[in-house]
Amino acid sequence: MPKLASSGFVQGAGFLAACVLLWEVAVRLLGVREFLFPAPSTIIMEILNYPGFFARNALYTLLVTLVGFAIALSLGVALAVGIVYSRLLENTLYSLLVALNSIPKVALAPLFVIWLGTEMAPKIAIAVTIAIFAIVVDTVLGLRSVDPETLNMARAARANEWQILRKIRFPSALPSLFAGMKVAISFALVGALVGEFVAGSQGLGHAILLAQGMFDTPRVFASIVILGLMGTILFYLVDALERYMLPWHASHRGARMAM
Amino acid sequence: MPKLASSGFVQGAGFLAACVLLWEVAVRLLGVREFLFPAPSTIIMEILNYPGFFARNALYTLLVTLVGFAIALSLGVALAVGIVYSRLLENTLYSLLVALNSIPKVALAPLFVIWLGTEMAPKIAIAVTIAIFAIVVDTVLGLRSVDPETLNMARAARANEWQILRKIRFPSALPSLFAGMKVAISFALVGALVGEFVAGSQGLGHAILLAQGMFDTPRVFASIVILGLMGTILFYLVDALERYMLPWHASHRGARMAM
Amino acid sequence: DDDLSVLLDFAPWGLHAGVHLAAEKGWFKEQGLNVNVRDGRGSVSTIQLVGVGEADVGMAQLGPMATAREKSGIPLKSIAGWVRKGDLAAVVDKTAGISTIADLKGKKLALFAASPFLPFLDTFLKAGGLTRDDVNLLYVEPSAMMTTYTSGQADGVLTAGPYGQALAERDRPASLVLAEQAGISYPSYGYFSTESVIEGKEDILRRFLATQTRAFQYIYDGHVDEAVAAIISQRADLKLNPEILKSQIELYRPFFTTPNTEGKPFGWQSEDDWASTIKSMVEAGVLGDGFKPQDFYTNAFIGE
Amino acid sequence: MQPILEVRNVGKVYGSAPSGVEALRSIDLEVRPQEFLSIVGPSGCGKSTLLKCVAGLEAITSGTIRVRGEDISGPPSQMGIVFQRDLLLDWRTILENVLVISEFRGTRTDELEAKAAELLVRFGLGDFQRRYPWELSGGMRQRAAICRAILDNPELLLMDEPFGALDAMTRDDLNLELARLWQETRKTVVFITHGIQEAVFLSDRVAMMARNPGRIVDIFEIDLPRPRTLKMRDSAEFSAIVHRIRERFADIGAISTE
Amino acid sequence: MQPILEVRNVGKVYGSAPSGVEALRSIDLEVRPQEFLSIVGPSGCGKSTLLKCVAGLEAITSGTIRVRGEDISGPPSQMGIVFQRDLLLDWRTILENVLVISEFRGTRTDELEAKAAELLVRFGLGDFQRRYPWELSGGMRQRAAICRAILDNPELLLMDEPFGALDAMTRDDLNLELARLWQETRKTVVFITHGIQEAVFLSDRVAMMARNPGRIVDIFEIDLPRPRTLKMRDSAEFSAIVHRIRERFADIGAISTE
Ligand SMILES: Nc1ncnc2c1ncn2[C@@H]1O[C@H](COP(=O)(O)OP(=O)(O)OP(=O)(O)O)[C@@H](O)[C@H]1O
Ligand SMILES: Nc1ncnc2c1ncn2[C@@H]1O[C@H](COP(=O)(O)OP(=O)(O)OP(=O)(O)O)[C@@H](O)[C@H]1O
Ligand SMILES: [Mg+2]
Ligand SMILES: [Mg+2]
Repeated sequence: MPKLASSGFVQGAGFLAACVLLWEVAVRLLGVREFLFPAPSTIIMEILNYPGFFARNALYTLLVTLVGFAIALSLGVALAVGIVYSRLLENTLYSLLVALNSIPKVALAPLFVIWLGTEMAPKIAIAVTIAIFAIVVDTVLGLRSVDPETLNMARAARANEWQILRKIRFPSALPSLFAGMKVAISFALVGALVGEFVAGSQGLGHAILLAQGMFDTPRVFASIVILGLMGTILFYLVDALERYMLPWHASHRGARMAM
Repeated sequence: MPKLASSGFVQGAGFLAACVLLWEVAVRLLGVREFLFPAPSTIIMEILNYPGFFARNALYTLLVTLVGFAIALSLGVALAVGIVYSRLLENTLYSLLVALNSIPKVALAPLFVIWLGTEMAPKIAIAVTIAIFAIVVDTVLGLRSVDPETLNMARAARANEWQILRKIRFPSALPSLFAGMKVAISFALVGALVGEFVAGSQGLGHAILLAQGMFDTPRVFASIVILGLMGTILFYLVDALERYMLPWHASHRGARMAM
Repeated sequence: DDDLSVLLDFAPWGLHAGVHLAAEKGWFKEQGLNVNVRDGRGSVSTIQLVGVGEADVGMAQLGPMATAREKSGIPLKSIAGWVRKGDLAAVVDKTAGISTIADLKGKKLALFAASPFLPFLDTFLKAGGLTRDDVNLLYVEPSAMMTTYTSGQADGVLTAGPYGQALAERDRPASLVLAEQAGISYPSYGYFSTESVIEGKEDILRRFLATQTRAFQYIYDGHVDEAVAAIISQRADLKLNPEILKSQIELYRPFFTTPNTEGKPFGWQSEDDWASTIKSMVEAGVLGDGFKPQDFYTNAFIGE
Repeated sequence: MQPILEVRNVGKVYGSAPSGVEALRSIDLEVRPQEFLSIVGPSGCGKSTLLKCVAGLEAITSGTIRVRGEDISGPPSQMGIVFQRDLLLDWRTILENVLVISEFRGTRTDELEAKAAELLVRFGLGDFQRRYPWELSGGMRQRAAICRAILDNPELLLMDEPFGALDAMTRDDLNLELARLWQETRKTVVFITHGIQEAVFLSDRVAMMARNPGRIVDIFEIDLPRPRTLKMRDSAEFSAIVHRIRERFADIGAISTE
Repeated sequence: MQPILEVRNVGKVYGSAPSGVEALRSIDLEVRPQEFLSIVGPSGCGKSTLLKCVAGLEAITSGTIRVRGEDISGPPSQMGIVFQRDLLLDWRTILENVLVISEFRGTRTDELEAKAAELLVRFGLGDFQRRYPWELSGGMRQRAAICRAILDNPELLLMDEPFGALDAMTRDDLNLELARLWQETRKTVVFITHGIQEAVFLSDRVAMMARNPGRIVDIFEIDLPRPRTLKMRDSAEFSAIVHRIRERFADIGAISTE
């Protein structure tokens, strides 16, 4: 199954266009109340009318997302390594992480505000706590799935654990880590948004709240659409990075092979 | 590294106990105000005083979580299969899923109520939408990571795609799928909770909202602690299922081998 | 029996006493009504849901309802105004010696981004000779608002005054600097419906509101405790705090009448009040030009 | 007699210029029904590639391949294949691994299970039916892979160095087993090996490949009588053929040519 | 002279009773410095297991293993090992794969890279240095694995059927290469093979193992002169030794004993 990137893009764009059209028609024909669910044309007009406003807030949310993602990535990989090497960490920190991940961050809003204020810190913290989980779980799987004989090969050469980690476990965990990253980048965005709901005066989350207070549904949906676009773009950036970095992996070899 | 399950349990429990103790001492010594962050003893008393209340709400949330998880699992695996086999689905549904995952469900609250009412449906829907993402991403990775030569072996026997899927791709994707399930079960719980924030009158999420409205911090934290416990238990149930079902996988072989 | 669905603004609190007491006392039955009361998830969501017909009657702040009427084009109309005096206020420490808007200079004030207070903020501050730069605004989640105040992170909270005051009482007693000081007239909690419901269920609404006027009259005639008990009994098992409920009801007492509604039954709204509300709202930019008071309310269901 | 397998002027290039590898160039080969054909050639000359092309698993760059008179489009029916790597499935026991192909074909029955168990015993894996692949030695895994390929009695059997990981004795045993199987069932076999003795012992013809690019340089007819016995290997006739092939092999050169 | 490697009464059971497999029983073996020792034995007799135990990669169940007079606890230093599977790293090119061990040892230099490239040329992989493992044929992968093991000039070299996937010619070439290497550098080599000829050609001694349980049944001294040439293989003396070993092998039986 030869897959052409360009045809993929055309398909994706076509599908998107079809969805938007369907939505527009549905809103107009079925008389869905704009007040709850505005037509795409309304939303697009809203964005075109206030490009600066949306750009500014989207950039802020993007910044929080990226910083949160970067922290989640580094911290998550470090944690995963710790968990794979230490039964103690697995029994303690891992379980704690699992428990923390089950707690809705919004319920802890007061604590976040009190401990971290209302600037960027609480938002980044929430983005990190939401994004880190997938990274840890997937990286742990990846680090553990190394072929035992390959480990033997390295051990026979008296590679120390650090070398084994860097040169064997880590590269072979990369496909798994990337799967974790794809989930995490998406959740980092959600986390940034939840963070903006919890506190702060910038970003798309704040814009949504303000607009909700004013019953400005077009603006709410414009923000939501921008969020969806941002999430998609971030996801496919990670995907592209994966294709670029892991040409050797079975899931990408097809692209380089005749069949 | 021989790992004994029982010693692991002891370590985990010990760590938990240590955390709780530290928390209690910190609250008492530092005079943290109870309305912000109550001591564990307060929280435990709260749970012991209203066991029926917490049990009922926890059960409700658990039910939503499990139903949401089950739907996310079946739908997610089906979607992943579609994505792996069809470039069209990959370019359309996958991207749509990515976009949907980036949207804060809370911002769509009124739509959920109108489309799905205030009973269990909207909560299950939110749990599904949050949980499905990790399942899809990890299953896609797993299905794609099959050794190309092994696929050739099956193709040479004129196995049809359905057989290849069932007997080759799916079993070899299981480790990855389980990683996705671990992330998903945790997020299904969060999703159930977010659903309860959006609408309805049962569950721990509802209990948290009410308690916040009444400034009843012990109850908020009691609910949070129960959530954390539920999340941990659900996670380790999936983990146990994995160990039981995948004894052949490199990450579990250690348990059955001398070294 | 005639069915009527009522969607409240939020999780149970003091002002829900009206419906719960009526239910408890069997007054709905007396009127041949079968009233289904549901809790809501904030004024905004309640207004939207009533607007699209998810419930017949909503309870919410009437100011935002007016905004929603313009934005949605759905003819929402208030059918009873309970808290007729504006309750927007800065909730501040009782002991901090803050009594005027000017005293807020340099203070840290928490508020919710979707709060109806926000559009009035400039007008409010200006009345004390201040601008936004003179205060430190903390936008936080509603659940974190009062905690930021009680924990000392913020010096005050911009919210529905008595509501916040009641919550703060136990940990950091508060007093109010009312937005009214700045000439802002912004009606608070009341019942509303769409015009189509108002026409279609006129008789049912009349009977329903009769129970409500009676309920609030009864409550403020010295039966606050009974009202609290009714809320708790109707929402059994939620471990509602009777003290907070009680102080919410009591703190709202003075807000049930304005000079223009003096002597009128509870729920009755004055044209003059609405006229100045419209003026305030237009100034704040939350309402366009060309609205008349009658667009937003009707006293048709409240006996003189 | 119509050949069961015809390879006409087949070329195969992996990847694309300039970094592409020309693995096969103008290969011509016919395999008659019930024939046992071996392919020998230096490492990397394209033996496995040719086998995969014939099996319909690799697209060819030029030429045609026909099986039973028809251009192939994908793996032909009634074909069994042993790959160079054992490719056992980690999550199945050895017995279940052997049976997997019959599951694909929908021919799995209790009878076949019994036959599989018996086959495993014949291949010295009787005690290991319920073990997982990683509990077996390299040679045992390879034997299991052979069992998997022949269980269903395919008409056309393609084998890529099936005995590579086996000691001489086991190999002899399996050579005999394979010769007997062939004698009994008269399958068509295409057999890749690096053992010239083995090739001569088993085959009707031996095709020799050279590399850079991969091509067939010679085909030797082996006129030894059938059925063959291990003792025949000591005969002068046998040695002469082996010697001739070795000479030719030395001509085309192994590593040093590169 | 003190043996570089002493194996005393070593036993190894995989898993635990009742389903455990006794892979080795009371193995006794001494390898002298600079000796070339081959191990032959039927498939599944425990050759790989023994090698892994000696390499410190598998825990032994009983007995002791000493390298240079010291009980081993983990892989000894100055050891190179070629596994039965090639175990190349998918994400590294062939050249980078060959160099990975020097990275572990911290000995990677530009010089060593040049040496690695040269080694690859000698093993017929000159054109494939920048390719990934999956672009190579089975034999080529195995050769790359051999290059990886010997690049760093280990004092003790353990090889598990390194030439299993190679054709006779390439194998001969590499046999010569290995003999020359050994002659030059005088490494100690423990060499598992299923080629008896090969074992005789290369070794000072040949140990023969039998299975169920895995044990050493005989050790043959090979008194042929050094350096050895391919021609020697045609000598009567050589044939006699090979024949003797084959006989013995037939005694212990291959598959049929099971
Ligand atoms: N997937 C692939 N991608 C690119 N090149 C390949 C691929 N598979 C094989 N090759 C190249 O094709 C040539 C022939 O390989 P093939 O595996 O057919 O050799 P072979 O004769 O089977 O060798 P061996 O006896 O060592 O197994 C080699 O040069 C190899 O590098
Ligand atoms: N990881 C393992 N777990 C359980 N049993 C094993 C394991 N590895 C090997 N064995 C068993 O130990 C015995 C010896 O295996 P080993 O791999 O040492 O054989 P070998 O002599 O190298 O055979 P071959 O020549 O086929 O490679 C076999 O019966 C095998 O099933
Ligand atoms: Mg090959
Ligand atoms: Mg072996």
